Amino acid sequence: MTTPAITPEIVREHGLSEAEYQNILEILGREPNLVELGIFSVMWSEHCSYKSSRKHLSKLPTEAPWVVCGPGENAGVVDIGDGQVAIFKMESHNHPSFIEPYQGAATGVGGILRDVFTMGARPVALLNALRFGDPSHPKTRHLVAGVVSGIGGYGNCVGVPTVAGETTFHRAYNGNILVNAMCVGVAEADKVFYAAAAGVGNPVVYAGAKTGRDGIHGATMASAEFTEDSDAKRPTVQVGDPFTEKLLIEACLELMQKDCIVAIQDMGAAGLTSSSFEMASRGGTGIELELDRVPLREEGMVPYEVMLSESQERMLLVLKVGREDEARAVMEKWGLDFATIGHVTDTGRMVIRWHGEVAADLPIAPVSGASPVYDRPSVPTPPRLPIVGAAGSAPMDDRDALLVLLGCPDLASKRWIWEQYDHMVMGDTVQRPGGDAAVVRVHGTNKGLAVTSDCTPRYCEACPRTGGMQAVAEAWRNLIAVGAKPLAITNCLNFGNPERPEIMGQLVGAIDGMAAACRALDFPVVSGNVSLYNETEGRAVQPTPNIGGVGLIEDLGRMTGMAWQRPELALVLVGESNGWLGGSLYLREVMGREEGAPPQVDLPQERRNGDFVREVITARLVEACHDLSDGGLLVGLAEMCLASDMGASLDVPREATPSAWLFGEDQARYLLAVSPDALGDLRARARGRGVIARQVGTTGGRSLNVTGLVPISIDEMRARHEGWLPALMAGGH
Amino acid sequence: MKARVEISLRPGVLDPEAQTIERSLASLGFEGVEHVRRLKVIELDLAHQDRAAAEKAVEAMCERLLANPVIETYSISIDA
Amino acid sequence: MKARVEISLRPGVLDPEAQTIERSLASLGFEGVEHVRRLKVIELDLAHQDRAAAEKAVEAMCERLLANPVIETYSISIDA
Amino acid sequence: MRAAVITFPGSNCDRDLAVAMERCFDKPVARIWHQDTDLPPLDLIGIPGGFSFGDYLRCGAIAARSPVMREVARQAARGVAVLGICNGFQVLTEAGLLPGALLRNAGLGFVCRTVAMQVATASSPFTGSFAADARIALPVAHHDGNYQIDEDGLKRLEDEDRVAFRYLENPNGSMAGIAGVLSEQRNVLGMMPHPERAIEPLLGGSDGLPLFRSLMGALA
Ligand SMILES: Nc1ncnc2c1ncn2[C@@H]1O[C@H](COP(=O)(O)OP(=O)(O)O)[C@@H](O)[C@H]1O
Ligand SMILES: [Mg+2]
Repeated sequence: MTTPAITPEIVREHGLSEAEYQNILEILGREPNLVELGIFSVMWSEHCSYKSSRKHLSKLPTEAPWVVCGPGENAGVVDIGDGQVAIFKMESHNHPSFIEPYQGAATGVGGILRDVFTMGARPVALLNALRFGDPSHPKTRHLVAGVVSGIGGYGNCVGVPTVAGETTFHRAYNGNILVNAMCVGVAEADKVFYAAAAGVGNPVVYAGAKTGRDGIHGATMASAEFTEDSDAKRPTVQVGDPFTEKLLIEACLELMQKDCIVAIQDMGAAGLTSSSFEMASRGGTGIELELDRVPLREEGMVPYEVMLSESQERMLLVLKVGREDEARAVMEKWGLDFATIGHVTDTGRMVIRWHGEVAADLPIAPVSGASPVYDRPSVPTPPRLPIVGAAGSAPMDDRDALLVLLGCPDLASKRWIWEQYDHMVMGDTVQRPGGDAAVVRVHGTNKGLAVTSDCTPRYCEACPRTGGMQAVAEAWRNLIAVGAKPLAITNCLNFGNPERPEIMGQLVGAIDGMAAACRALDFPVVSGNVSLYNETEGRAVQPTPNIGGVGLIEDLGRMTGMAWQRPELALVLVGESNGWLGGSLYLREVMGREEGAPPQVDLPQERRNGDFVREVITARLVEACHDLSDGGLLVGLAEMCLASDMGASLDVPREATPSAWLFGEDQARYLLAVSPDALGDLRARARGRGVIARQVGTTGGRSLNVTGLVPISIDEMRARHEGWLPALMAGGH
Repeated sequence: MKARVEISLRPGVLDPEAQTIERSLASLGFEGVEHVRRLKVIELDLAHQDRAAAEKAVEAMCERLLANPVIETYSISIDA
Repeated sequence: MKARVEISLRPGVLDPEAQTIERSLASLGFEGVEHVRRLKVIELDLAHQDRAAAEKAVEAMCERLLANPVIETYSISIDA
Repeated sequence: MRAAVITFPGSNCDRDLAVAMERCFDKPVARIWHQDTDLPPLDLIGIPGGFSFGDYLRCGAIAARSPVMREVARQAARGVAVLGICNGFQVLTEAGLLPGALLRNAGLGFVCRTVAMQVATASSPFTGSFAADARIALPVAHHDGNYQIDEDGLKRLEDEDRVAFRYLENPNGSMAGIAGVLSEQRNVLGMMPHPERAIEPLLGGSDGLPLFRSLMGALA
């Protein structure tokens, strides 16, 4: 093979540092050719190698008795009883979505689906965590429209319901939006598939769509900081085909019923390169590839392109010897390409041939295992002052403040988004978007999986450690609020350039906080993804460790939602209210101040209150439940009124500072609607567990009546809450 | 003045719709059909009197709305 | 041989996409734009040697699949 | 009741429909692949929602030309009941088994929500168990549900009492609020809303149940 000589310039274009290139020379004992250099560059990119984060990620707890498989495989696996497991993961598609919002978001959904069904699970739920720039930024509306229709376009077509997510806005994301997608699937515990290539001589086969020149260097792009000339990178955008993905899901699940698969892995970022290297590395084997046998879509493709293509909807499998015909028949029934492109060896090397000639010959371990690990310097984020109780004089009364908050970008209803997602397909959506966690029934059973995605970036920016803790705690709380037992989390850590010590400090702090919360709440991390270099022209996004939580409801008859059905129920506030306004939405949206330390997360209290709430929900003492987070108690109560289409009264305690009590964002709190008959039992249980639970109001009427405020009608609140996003998208802001 | 914009995918960009049409034609028994491509055409009437101005306006429309430059190219023809 | 099929909506069938394009162009400040129409174009290569036979084949494709006669009309051109 | 559900490549409500039918009919439902041409004796054929062939070219167009649809047309002519839901409705119009066409929603976007509608006729095997003019709520989930038909066609539908469901809040711009139409023989129904998603309170409603009960009464 003749390839151009490797110049320092070519090395740089591949995103490899001088030191990394020296390392490659040492590993090989010779110069790499261009194909080999391309392979190193994607395998050692931040996206594939986690070189800046790996050291810190190891601090996250990953075990619990119900965890079947933690991080390291395509997705995490947890036991949900009755011989079934839930398999889930979250992943970023930030940069592609900024460049081409529709396709970027769509292929993000496609990729995360493949991570889940590649392990033998039928995908049953999709979630998406979206962070956009300032609503008034000229690009925002276009990005929101494109991302939402891309997510819908893909998820709706494959027929997996998109049931939950998060959508917030902040100018820190003006030049770098975040699009994180999560998928949850269900499998039989004894039919989980892993991705370790084993069995010398076993065929390596390719299935799915053909390979084109899509997205070459997508992985390195995802690891590079943006500049104004990023538009030049446009041709690397991949286009998704959800129709082929749907066929691939059905074909793979059908094939998995037969006993012919040894290992299976989707071709995600860095395509055939990362899938083949990772499979061989996990199995401690080698692979020989006849690369010219890969089904190609375009003419004149060269080995470099075939190895680095990020064409979508493709899978790599290791089959048992002699089972290719059986597998081919299934793939062809579904109209998919199928080709045997190599076999497993025991050499520990990846040997790639192109029409008989060796195009690359690399040792597996150093390429995939021994990629560099950096202990990058970090400085902790300087602490901010707490703001509790009074925060100075407000420009409006609490009634208007509530209306402002209900219609502010972060709290306004996201109905405009989720109504573009088919959230009911598969016929098991028991709680639709709009509540604390969505619930999908496990098909054919009376169990449910509760799913949620959470993070409060403004807390993380103010104090990464507290913010990391809070994100985990909020996910936990949202699962508890529907009556689920929280099982485990996946996560996607979105940060700026890790080569800047203050960004590294954010990452380290957030991971520390997450680890502490996961431990205290028995809520381990089973999968995740890191997305760094989320910055434009030196301005980083807010640190955003999105948490995807999954919980189990064993009996759907013991589930709660946000809506109560009748008047005269007692509203019980669980948890301590100190009026913490630091970092609150009240402070930002009403007072115009982005300051203060975020609310403290008291993990033992969090645990105690959550366990109590789950106990009383399971004991059927609760008719509605909502956790309190953004906007505090009054916003939480207003949201419940809107969900119930019924009013309520709220009594502000004499000793409280009203604004702080109404809008403070103290953590570990829930608001419950409880029948008067059940109140005694509930109070007794609270006392027994040392939990503060006090009645603060009553349900009923057509308005929200708060001590000292003019009643606020449901209609007025609804108009504010539902009106903002449609108006924005219609161009009205 | 009448304008016509033809929008096609950039070379190399996956067109699953065209692929599916091609396969479907084959399964309906049409033989020898290859390289199915799809284009979008948008026609519109313009109040402009001046051909050059019209062309410029339509070009601006393409850049801002009608075409997605990331994956598409376009060509404009003006018919006075 | 290369064939090109242009498919347009029958007059009277309203096209929500074209209407939206027209409105969006107006709201982007493009003035005097009227009667926005959308057409679909499908191009394909044929193994046929004979022009007439090719035309007949493409016509059959349109009748059987490419166009929906309830709402669409089509025109064919063949380029040898 | 001998019922079957067809699966096209890209169908994604085929399981949902089969599950709903099995639940309501208390009988196993046969599953048919789009290339099958040899159908067992049937009383009811379900054409499910989803994105057959990715909705490429036109929604339902490619599926309408698949081998199984010739057989469906033959059976429909013989009086077998055919129920097309969402993409199934699109397939039936593309196959010429129902008049009109389904265009892109007026708002262009995909719409997934529960909408109020009215049962416009109770005289069909699909709607007999509804109270006449009953107001019901069913989920819709589509981006091409905008029913259009020429003037004469619309007049015929109305004159012959073949509008089965009508939106009370029109989510897609359909002519005359049409959500579902019957064939001339009244044994083929195409509808955009999803009755199979509304068969138990746990899923948010059971207004779809009478449709399956009607079929049970009329066909079993
Ligand atoms: N992009 C989205 N996709 C689907 N659902 C969303 C999206 N954004 C927000 N939601 C839904 O809106 C509701 C409110 O979201 P959020 O305020 O983040 O809830 P919480 O504070 O309980 O975490 C939730 O039910 C959430 O699932
Ligand atoms: Mg919540």
